[in-house]
Amino acid sequence: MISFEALHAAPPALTAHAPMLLVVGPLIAACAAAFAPTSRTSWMISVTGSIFAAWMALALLGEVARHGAVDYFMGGFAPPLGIAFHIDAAGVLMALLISSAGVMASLYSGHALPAEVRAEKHTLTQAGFLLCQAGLLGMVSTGDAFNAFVFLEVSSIGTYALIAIGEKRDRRALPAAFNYLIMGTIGATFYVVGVGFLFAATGTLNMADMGARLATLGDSSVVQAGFAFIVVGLGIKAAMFPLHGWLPGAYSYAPSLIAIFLAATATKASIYLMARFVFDVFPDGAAFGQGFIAWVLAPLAGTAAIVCSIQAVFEKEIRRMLAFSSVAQVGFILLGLSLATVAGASAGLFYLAAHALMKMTLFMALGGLAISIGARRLDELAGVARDAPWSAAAFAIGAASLAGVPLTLGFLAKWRLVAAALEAGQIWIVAVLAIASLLTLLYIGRMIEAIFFRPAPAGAPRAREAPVGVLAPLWILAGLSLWFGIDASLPEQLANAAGQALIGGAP
Amino acid sequence: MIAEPTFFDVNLAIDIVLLVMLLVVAGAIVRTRSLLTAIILFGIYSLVSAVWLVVMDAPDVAFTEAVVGAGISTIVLLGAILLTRGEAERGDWRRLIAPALVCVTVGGVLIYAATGLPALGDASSPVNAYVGRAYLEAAPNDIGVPNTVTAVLASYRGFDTFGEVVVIFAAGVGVALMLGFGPRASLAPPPQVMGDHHVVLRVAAKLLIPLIALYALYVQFHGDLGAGGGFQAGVIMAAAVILHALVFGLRETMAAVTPKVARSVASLGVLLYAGVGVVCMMNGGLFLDYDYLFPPHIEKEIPGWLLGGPESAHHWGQHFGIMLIELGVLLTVAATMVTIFYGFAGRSVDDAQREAKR
Amino acid sequence: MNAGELLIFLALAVPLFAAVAIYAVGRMPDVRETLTIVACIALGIVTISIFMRVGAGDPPVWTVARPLAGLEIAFRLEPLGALFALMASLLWGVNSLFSIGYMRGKREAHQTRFYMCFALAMFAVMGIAMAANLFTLFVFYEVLTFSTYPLVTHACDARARKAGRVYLATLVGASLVLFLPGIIGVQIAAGSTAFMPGGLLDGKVSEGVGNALLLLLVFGSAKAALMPLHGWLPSAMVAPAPVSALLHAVAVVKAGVFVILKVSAYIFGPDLISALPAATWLLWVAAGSIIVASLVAMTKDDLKSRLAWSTVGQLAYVTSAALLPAATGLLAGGLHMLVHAFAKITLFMCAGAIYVATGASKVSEMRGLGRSMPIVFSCFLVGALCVIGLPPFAGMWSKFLLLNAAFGTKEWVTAAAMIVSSLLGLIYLAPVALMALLQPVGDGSPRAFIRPDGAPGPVVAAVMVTAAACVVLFVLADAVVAYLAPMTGRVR
Amino acid sequence: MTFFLSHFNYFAVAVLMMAGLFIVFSSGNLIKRTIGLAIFQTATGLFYISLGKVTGGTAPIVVEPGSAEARELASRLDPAYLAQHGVDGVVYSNPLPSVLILTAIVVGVATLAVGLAIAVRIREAYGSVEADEIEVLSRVESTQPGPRA
Amino acid sequence: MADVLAWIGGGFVVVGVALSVLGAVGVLRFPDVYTRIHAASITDTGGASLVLLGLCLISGFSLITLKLALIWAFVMLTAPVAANALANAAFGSGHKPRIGAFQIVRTDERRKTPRGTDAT
Repeated sequence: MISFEALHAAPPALTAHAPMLLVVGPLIAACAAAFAPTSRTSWMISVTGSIFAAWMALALLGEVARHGAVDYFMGGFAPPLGIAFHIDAAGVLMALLISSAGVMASLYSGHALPAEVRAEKHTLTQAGFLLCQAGLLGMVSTGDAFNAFVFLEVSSIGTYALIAIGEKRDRRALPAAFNYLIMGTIGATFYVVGVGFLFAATGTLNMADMGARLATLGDSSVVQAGFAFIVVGLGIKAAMFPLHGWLPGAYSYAPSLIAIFLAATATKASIYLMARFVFDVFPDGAAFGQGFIAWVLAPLAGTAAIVCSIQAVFEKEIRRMLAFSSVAQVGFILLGLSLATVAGASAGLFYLAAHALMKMTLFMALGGLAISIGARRLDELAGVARDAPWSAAAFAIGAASLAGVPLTLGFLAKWRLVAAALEAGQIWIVAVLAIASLLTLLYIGRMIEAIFFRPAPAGAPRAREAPVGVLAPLWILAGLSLWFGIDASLPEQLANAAGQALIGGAP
Repeated sequence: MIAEPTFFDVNLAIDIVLLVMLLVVAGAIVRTRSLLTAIILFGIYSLVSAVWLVVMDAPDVAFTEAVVGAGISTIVLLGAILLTRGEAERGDWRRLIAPALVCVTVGGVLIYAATGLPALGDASSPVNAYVGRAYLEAAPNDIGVPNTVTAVLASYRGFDTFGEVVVIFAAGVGVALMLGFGPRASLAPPPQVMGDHHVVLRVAAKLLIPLIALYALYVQFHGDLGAGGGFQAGVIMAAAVILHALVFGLRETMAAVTPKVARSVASLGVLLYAGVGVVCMMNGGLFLDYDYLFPPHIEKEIPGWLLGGPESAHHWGQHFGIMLIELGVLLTVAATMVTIFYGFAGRSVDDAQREAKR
Repeated sequence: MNAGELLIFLALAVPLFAAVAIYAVGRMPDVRETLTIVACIALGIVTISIFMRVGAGDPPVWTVARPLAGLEIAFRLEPLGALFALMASLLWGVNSLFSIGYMRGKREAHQTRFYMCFALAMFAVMGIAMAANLFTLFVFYEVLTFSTYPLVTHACDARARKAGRVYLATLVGASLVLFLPGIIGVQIAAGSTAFMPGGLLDGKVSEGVGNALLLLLVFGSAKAALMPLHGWLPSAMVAPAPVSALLHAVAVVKAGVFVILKVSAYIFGPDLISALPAATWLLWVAAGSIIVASLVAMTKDDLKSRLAWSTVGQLAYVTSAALLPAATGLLAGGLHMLVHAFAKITLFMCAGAIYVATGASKVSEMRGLGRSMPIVFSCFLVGALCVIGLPPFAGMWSKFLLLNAAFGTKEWVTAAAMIVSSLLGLIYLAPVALMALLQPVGDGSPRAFIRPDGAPGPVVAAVMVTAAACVVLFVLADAVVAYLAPMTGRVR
Repeated sequence: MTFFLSHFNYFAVAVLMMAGLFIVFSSGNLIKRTIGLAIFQTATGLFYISLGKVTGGTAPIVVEPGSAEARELASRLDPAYLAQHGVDGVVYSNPLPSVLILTAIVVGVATLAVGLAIAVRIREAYGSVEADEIEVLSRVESTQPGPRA
Repeated sequence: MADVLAWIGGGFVVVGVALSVLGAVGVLRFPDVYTRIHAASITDTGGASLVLLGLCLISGFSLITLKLALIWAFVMLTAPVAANALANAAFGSGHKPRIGAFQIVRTDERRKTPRGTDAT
């Protein structure tokens, strides 16, 4: 066991403000990046900003381990009057995840961006990237329902344009981005309406306060509607099964920098926010809540896991494959959460972290491979392993992890999910997981076979091995999935604490 | 519950009439197929809702709605259809079934919920009895700003506003990324042949632009006494620039306010806002806690007659803080709106063709 | 790190290091193959000393890591494992000898990948042999699957890729859908997955759960090719002969039955097994697949696939041995695993030798070839008789013990199936050699060598070694059984 | 009837939201979709503001207690109501919804701008802003390889 | 006295509103751009001025009067200019008046306002 209590990552003066700096740091960096004279400087700024955020997240990790949860009152006004940041173990997990993903992506972008985005747009791209990151960090760390909406929009509006600039490589990025904008905005607005109903019922916006007052209210039509709107709204942002239409396009055509970052974090933040509402804000044992989890959330998640895996199997374009698999994996995560037990929640969060890691590896490796030959379809990647062995190997590791091959993190994640489901006595979930994993194996198999065991077609463009600047973060990620596959005590500990915080205590 | 009859009738009547107008306009937008009509109707929609907001005792929101909905949104929309040239096609009715179903479901849930909501104007509903009332009671002592909305906006929930500014900034970044680069059209000044026709416009514009800017500043600084504030002021300021561009041509305007400058000012505004927060932090307060804006020894130096007498001494921090962040809002909003306008006005359809070929 | 841990570490590190080194020196074939041989010898030494220690009664133990709370990657040797490790490492040596001759003789492509994956496969096998709990075992079991996949698709043509797909789909599918839930079930039922003499689950589970777990685990280890999960084995025969020889006579399939033996001996334990009805059902399935496999084998003209089908049958022997409600069954199973390994690898290598020398792969083409390659075919005969179970070959003892156990526990179905299939074996294996040796060349001239000097030297040498082993084991059988005795969990 | 009148705002808001959503989903024209989106968001604003209205209240701009204006405002209401809900003798409407909706409006215009910008680029890349035409044109894309770096 | 003024002011307001309504009717009924512009600008100037004047009388003399005066000044400044610009644009893009039989005198053919200006 690692003891996080002893972790003092930052000087106390900073640690005291870490919850705020976590978010404001990247924001300031974003402005600076927009100022920046050259693309190089903007890149350095973005790396610095991300690293700063990660640093603050580490500092928070220690704080939370010591005090259970950290509250930070913006402007010195205690809730319900003021806006409070509330970060518990789960929040720290998410913050760490997002910020470290940001670090990796920004490191990677140094070499990948020039290939994908016009030079004069680099500074603004980095700025948008930092904004998106800050927004997500704000979402997971705020304790105020409406403030969460603001940050949701910060991240989204940053994202829309960033997806759209993928047009340089594939003009389908534009409609994809527009579609995402429409769906995302509807989702966000639904969320606001839902919050409005809860606001009407409780008169407060602070999530903890809301929870407390709702518990006394019992359920009324207003509360139920609020629940429905919030879940649907966040469900859209989280690509919950029937509402995932926007995701494949958005992930497939965005510049790889963005694809990497989104795939690792975007849906996760919304999932986490939704989980907080379902488990923390809404009164425990409220009939509609339980019914929803048992009869809507879990079945939909199961369907997602299977149907979208099948879509991935029959998909021709490799990035769309990965995108569909992302939707399926969201299903996995939600299945874990829908168990509504501590074990289930921690398994779900564990899987969430693991999935972020492996999807980043895959998209990053793919970025390295595909950019140099401009491949879109799977068969265009035939035999690239010969020309770019390192990227291909990293891809293989990520894929293995996704398929749940032992000695990788993915395997342990699946193990925990199945174990949690068996403990909760939900055999059908085990079955779903097994079948979905099998399908996962199918499309992973297709990719690996194409990349490693097919001869490159004659006259096909030769891939170039990715530069060190890309390989370094790529192999850090791949190495992590291997290392955690041997000894996962670190993520496990985080996930357990997070699950405890999510199910066990009030927000 | 119906509180107080005589009042109830009059205002409710106006309220309902305006809402019915809104419904009619919305219906017209649904039905119309010409985008231009739709946009004009949308402008009307915003204006009517602005009036409605005044009736609902939300002058700040009304102001914003008028400035944004009827102002900026309309300009942007017009710019957009100018560049896209589209009439919405008439869809086959079968393709309307699914959307209709979705909407009916949503509406059903909404109405179901609405039946559980407190009556309009219920003073003892949770919303009005709990936090909202607490603001009204606490604000005069905490903040010392007459306009409670500004107090809440800039101080209690100042962080929300910070986020709002960032959103605007993000929008600026987004539009710049989309339209800010690549082929630039020049919204040329009207040719000299027609000078005789346009002289009126020019003169009027020369007259108006300074007034508009002045008015923007008034709105800015009047913000904590009455309706108004950085956001409205920013949009008005931007309107001045836009008017200049429309009358004297984009090239001249861009020479005066270059896109790069606009973008920099936008981020400068955000930095100013964040900076205020950080200064408070440095002085030992929490982020955006304006009471710590000045260290005590400086606060001593501030002459008493500022901000109405020494008895309100502890409000200086709040006053200056709000002033500064509103300034930040002004800068960001104005600069971003200009950037957005540049983005749309800066392109033209022939570029579109050229790019389409590319 | 004490001596035991060091031994285990070496047993894993040698093949792993070999794999890396082989990849590194891939450009220079001679260095590469010398490396392989050196690694084989080194591994042989290590496994032998492990074997000794186990025999001497202080089995090496090493706990490597705890991925999750309650899960350990740990190793502990016990007789069966030690035996398996020894057998695998020795056969790896022999087989490498053979492959060098074969691959050079056939001028195959991708040789570096071939040797590397071979080494990796051995790494996995070592892990399986030494695993201290189901979790570790599963980990290496999967590693084995994935490291052998490139060997199956060695040819890289459409047919090979198809075979590879079937291979992966069946093995990984079974292990994900059946094996993994089974293991997790054990974990939840018993709180651990460690192998315990006398059975981990003994007295811990209700009959229903016991049945479920047994079915999951036995069918889950699809490498044992128990019908209906046997499809991958014949189709994987597209791989070159050395691959078939090692993987489908030694590493993969034996790993499968080894898992079943371990599960039966250490997870359920003889008592629980004899208490569970599922064991009986499985016995019937095994009996069925014994018969069916033999019948199918008779119809095959292609030598390698005939051997493959006979393998399916022989594996079912071991499976039923593991499930017989008698402790002696386990011993018989262990012995048969060993013996069949030597016999079957002989047969496969002979097939390879014939193919590389004459290009003949069909039984019908081999009539009279014995005249030109007597050694190879007599070795083939030895292997065949050993598999069939005639004295003076080791196969006799294992079958004797098996039948003994079957009769002793009144499992008439199993007993009958074994007898019948032995007779069938007499019909479909022996004649191959006999026709080649005794009959005159059929219509047409004797088939010319496609290589001037017949089968390459290393190939023949390898064949002779294993054939000899079949005879030697006839003598050592009792010693082996005595060595395995502790795994029954009782003093004998 | 009284119930209907006193809840009319909410019903109207519901209908407005439906109208907005309907435009978004039914129209194939991207520009019109953004308009629908804007209507939808504005309707949300109306909803919040309706929540914050207080009968007999005035805009939440604090008037000097005891000033002529304050007395004038107070004179309109009956004392009991005033005493119960007033702050320093004046009844104000709720400032909080106004604040929230100010933010929401800003977010709305931001979305609108970005959305339209993307729509313009779509027109430039595809030569159309009709969803189904874009759909058709996109199919071509998936069959051909992308540009190389 | 005050309520007398109030009554008069009310009267002004009513007249102004009526004027505006007439203007609206005109916009709907008149045949071509120019006449419609004419109707509309009547509404802007005449109607608005009357309403403002009425409001001044009602509210009595105070700061509000000044504000109303300012508003009136702005209306006077903007409305005619807007109408003029509109007419220019219409004329420039070649709309012919329907009423009155007179020719448009085209000084030259190159005269076209760029499409950027007339819509925004």
